[in-house]
Amino acid sequence: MPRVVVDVMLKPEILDPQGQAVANALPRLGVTDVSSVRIGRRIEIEFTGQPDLDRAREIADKLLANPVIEDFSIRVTEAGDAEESHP
Amino acid sequence: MPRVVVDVMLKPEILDPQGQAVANALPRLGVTDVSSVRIGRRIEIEFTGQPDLDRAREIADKLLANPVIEDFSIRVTEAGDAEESHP
Amino acid sequence: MIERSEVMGQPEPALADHPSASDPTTAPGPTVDPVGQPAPAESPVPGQAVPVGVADELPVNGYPGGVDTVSNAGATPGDLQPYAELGLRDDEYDRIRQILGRRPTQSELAMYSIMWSEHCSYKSSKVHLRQFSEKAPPSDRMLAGIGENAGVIQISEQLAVTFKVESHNHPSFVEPHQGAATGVGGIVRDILAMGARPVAVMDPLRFGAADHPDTARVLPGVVAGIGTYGNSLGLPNIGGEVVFDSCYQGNPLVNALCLGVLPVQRLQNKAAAGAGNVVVLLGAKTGRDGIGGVSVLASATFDDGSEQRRPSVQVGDPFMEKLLIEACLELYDAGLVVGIQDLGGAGLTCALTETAAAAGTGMRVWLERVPLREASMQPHEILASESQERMLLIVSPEKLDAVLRIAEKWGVPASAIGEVTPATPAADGTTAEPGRLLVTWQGHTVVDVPPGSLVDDGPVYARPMREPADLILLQADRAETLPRPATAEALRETLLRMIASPNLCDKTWVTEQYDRYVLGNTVLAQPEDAGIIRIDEQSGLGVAISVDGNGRYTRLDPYNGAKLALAEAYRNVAVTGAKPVAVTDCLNFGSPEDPGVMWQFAEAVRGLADGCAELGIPVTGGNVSFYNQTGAAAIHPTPVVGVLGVLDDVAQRVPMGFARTTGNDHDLIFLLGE
Amino acid sequence: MTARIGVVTFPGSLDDRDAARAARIAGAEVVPLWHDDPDLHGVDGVVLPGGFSYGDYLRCGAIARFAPVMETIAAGARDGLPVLGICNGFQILCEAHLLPGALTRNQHLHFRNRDQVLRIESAGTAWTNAFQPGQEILIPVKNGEGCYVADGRTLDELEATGRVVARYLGGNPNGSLRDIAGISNEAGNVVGLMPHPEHAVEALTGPSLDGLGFFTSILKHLAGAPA
Ligand SMILES: Nc1ncnc2c1ncn2[C@@H]1O[C@H](COP(=O)(O)OP(=O)(O)O)[C@@H](O)[C@H]1O
Repeated sequence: MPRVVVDVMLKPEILDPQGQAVANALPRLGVTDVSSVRIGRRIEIEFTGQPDLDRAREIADKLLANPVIEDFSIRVTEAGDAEESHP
Repeated sequence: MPRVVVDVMLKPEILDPQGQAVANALPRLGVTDVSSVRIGRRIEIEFTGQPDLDRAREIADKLLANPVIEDFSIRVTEAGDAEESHP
Repeated sequence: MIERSEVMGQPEPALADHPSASDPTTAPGPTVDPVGQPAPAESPVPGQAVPVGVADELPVNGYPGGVDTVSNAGATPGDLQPYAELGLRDDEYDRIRQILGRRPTQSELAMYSIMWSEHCSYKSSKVHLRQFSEKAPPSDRMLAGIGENAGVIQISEQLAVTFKVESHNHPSFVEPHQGAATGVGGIVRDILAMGARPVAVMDPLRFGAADHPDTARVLPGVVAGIGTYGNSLGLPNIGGEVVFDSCYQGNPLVNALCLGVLPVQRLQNKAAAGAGNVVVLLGAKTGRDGIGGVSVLASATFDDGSEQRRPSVQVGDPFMEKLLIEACLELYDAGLVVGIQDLGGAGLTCALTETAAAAGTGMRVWLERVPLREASMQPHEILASESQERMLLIVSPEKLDAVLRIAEKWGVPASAIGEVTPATPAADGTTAEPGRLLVTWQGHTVVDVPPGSLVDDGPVYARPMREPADLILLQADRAETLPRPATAEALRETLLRMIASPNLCDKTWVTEQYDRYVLGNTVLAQPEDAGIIRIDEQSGLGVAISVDGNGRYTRLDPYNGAKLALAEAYRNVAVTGAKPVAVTDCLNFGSPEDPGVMWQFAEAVRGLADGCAELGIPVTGGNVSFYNQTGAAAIHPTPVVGVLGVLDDVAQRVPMGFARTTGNDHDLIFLLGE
Repeated sequence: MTARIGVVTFPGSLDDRDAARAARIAGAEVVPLWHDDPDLHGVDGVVLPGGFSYGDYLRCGAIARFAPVMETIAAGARDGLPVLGICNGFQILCEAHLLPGALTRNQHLHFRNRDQVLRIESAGTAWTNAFQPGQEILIPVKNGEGCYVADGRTLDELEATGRVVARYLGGNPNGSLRDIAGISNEAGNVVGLMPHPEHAVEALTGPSLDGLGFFTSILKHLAGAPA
């Protein structure tokens, strides 16, 4: 079933301690070629009827993202879309 | 710059209190046509050189996702790719 | 079992005269099974995937209607059942068939395997735990004791407290954060079920070596899990333990204690009394949490069959639990609850059978009325689910609306899922037999059992015991033979090494992740040896609690090790100025099938019971956790003992450490004891 | 006339009884307010207490902002109604845009509970007038998402207009920018504070009695305010 995905990320100028903690842990895994890690939220919304982008944008704007610190982007996906899935 | 995006979501059968709380709040905003909300993490990894999918998969597996309760999917994106962005 | 006959002494004679339509003896459920439908030609081989489309219409697992029914079980006595995979022994399975007079249905098999497990039935520990009651000094403070969800101790004319410690060891190793979090959630519901408002938690913990890589995974997760759950519930954490020892490497111990307060007259019980009363499920929706154990029964409920994961992990929702607490307390205060039981490890199975068995009544349950998180769940999965944040209520029909209204006020889902049915009149019409638990699923009878057979008639074992062969050697290796620091320099180095050892160094890193202030009644907390909670703001009445255990010592001498744990907790409480009045304990041991472990267990229980008798305070409740081992290597036997004491005025408490004196008088220092 | 202080209970509020106790000890009459009831029952001031409103899932305070009671409180606050948001209450005030900035995950990523020294930077608000400017006080701090952030211009403006109400001293417990522990709106009637004054009002249960000052301040403020 199609659903709306809202990605919410901290604005670039806002410090992301969680992403930093992951970035700092990488060398211990032998990973040295990562320059930055940022962690945000991915929100999947299923509608009872047709996925409603405008409605979703309104929800994102009012509730899902805090404009003081976050940006969001929004799109419709099919379950099993082009994203490469983990086996 | 291209980067790798890792989406980590709770396995479908695992309780998602966050998503549930948001879903329950929606009627307050006058939204009544949403049937389900699931909330996960979106992680953006930037590499110093070419984005390395295998490397990212390894990081996701070891560090970003908790395989006991979460699934992840992974892909390369361009900044400003097909996703509709918020102005 | 002794307890059984006591419970059955109280049938509901008045109501037994009016068997309702749903009384299983008069009307074995509506429409029952699709009679005449031939039994599947081939008996289902559980564990083997059967590709299937729509669960409710087509035969799933080869059963007509999708489920294994009572009549189907009667018609197919020869079906092979995976009882061994479910942990039941041959003789235990035979007992079940004998009790039912047929093979159990899938759902029944799941229920017996859960209720007769070590965890629920205490089959290996029962014969030893009796000493706690037998040797206990008489106490007129104890309003509820062993056998209830938690012991209740009266502390003033109006007020009582309840406390209990429980383990969540294995889940916390698999998923430290959620395992520990749901451990807190579980013990809090035990306390809530007694009618109490939970007011504090404590957490005795054991980890592997501090510098082992896996400790870096387990410890932060456990601490964050306990913190998140307890903090979100608004329960101050007032103490606990953090101990490192490599014997816990593959098997950390996560024990959680909760304290609650209730007005004496608000004491609740779990008996499903009163035929015609409604059975209400309150709280979170039921999902496939923690059904790993019974997954062998369900191979075809997922479309693509076999490889689907069955999470044995339960995820907690402390917010729902907080609402559940407030809703239950409001229900109690409004006098709307006849009986109540928390849903813990054994889910609905345990709650339905225990509440019915406690009253000697029967119960009629429509399983499709249980709100589900996943629509495709099968009856045995619903019965076995360990979904968190749920309570089972027994309410009288005329109060149902009021109950649902309060649930709605707090935003907690509530559904009437069944009703209490009368005890069964005996053939001669005089005495009554306990009622039966009858569960249907979309018109099919999937369970028809005597509830007591799951709760009280489980197997009881006097397992073989043998002193571990290495004990003599361990005991011979005495501390006196160790070299002692002879020079000032050596003494200094010893001291520094001790201070730096993980077991002695500061635990602030852990304890500052816990809220100690919430509720505003915390008089003492970490790093004090005992926590103190003010119970009555007017009079200053309060309680002190300490939890202690010493696995190394208990390994060397289980009898005295248990006594030592008790004595330490007792002293810690006494030195605050409180009078110790009650004990709870969590007995963490290896496999009971190992005679050496069983010996340790028996000795520790004997020691604790003797110690309690000598000190004159009763064990009011607790928990046994067996199978704490990695391969053949058991953890150190680790009885963790909690002692609760009462202070008439918490303002008089004596804190640890020297008080700063304002005058010019100097304090004198005395050493008491030998 | 005794001042009537409303304490809001959201589902998931935890320190509501503590806030009520503190207000009572200071001499106020306490009026419980319920998230779902927009009526403020004629209170003279409101405390939004600590806790995890609606579970604080998504972002702390994000859902509470939409509670019916918040609409009335927001309208009142714009008209001068004194409002103190403690911890979760502070988060709610930011989410509701009654205060600028936001509270984010502690930089060390842990929940942290400790006794914290603060310096009162502004004694000009409805909730801090009983303190001396520059006074150092000790009250508990406990949060997982107490790191105050705002853009540089907002921070400069807060400082320039005396709207930084309190700062952390002797170690910043969560990474807040410029060590900010509390701020106020322009009029000084709305104050958000991350640490917990309501846990420092009794010698027996708190590290000091310093928290009482916030509650005596509001009484003083109301006594002086024209009826
Ligand atoms: N080590 C023990 N000491 C005392 N009582 C115990 C101990 N272990 C279990 N009990 C008691 O046995 C009863 C059953 O225990 P348990 O199954 O843990 O209760 P629950 O049904 O609340 O999960 C409880 O009353 C408990 O207090």
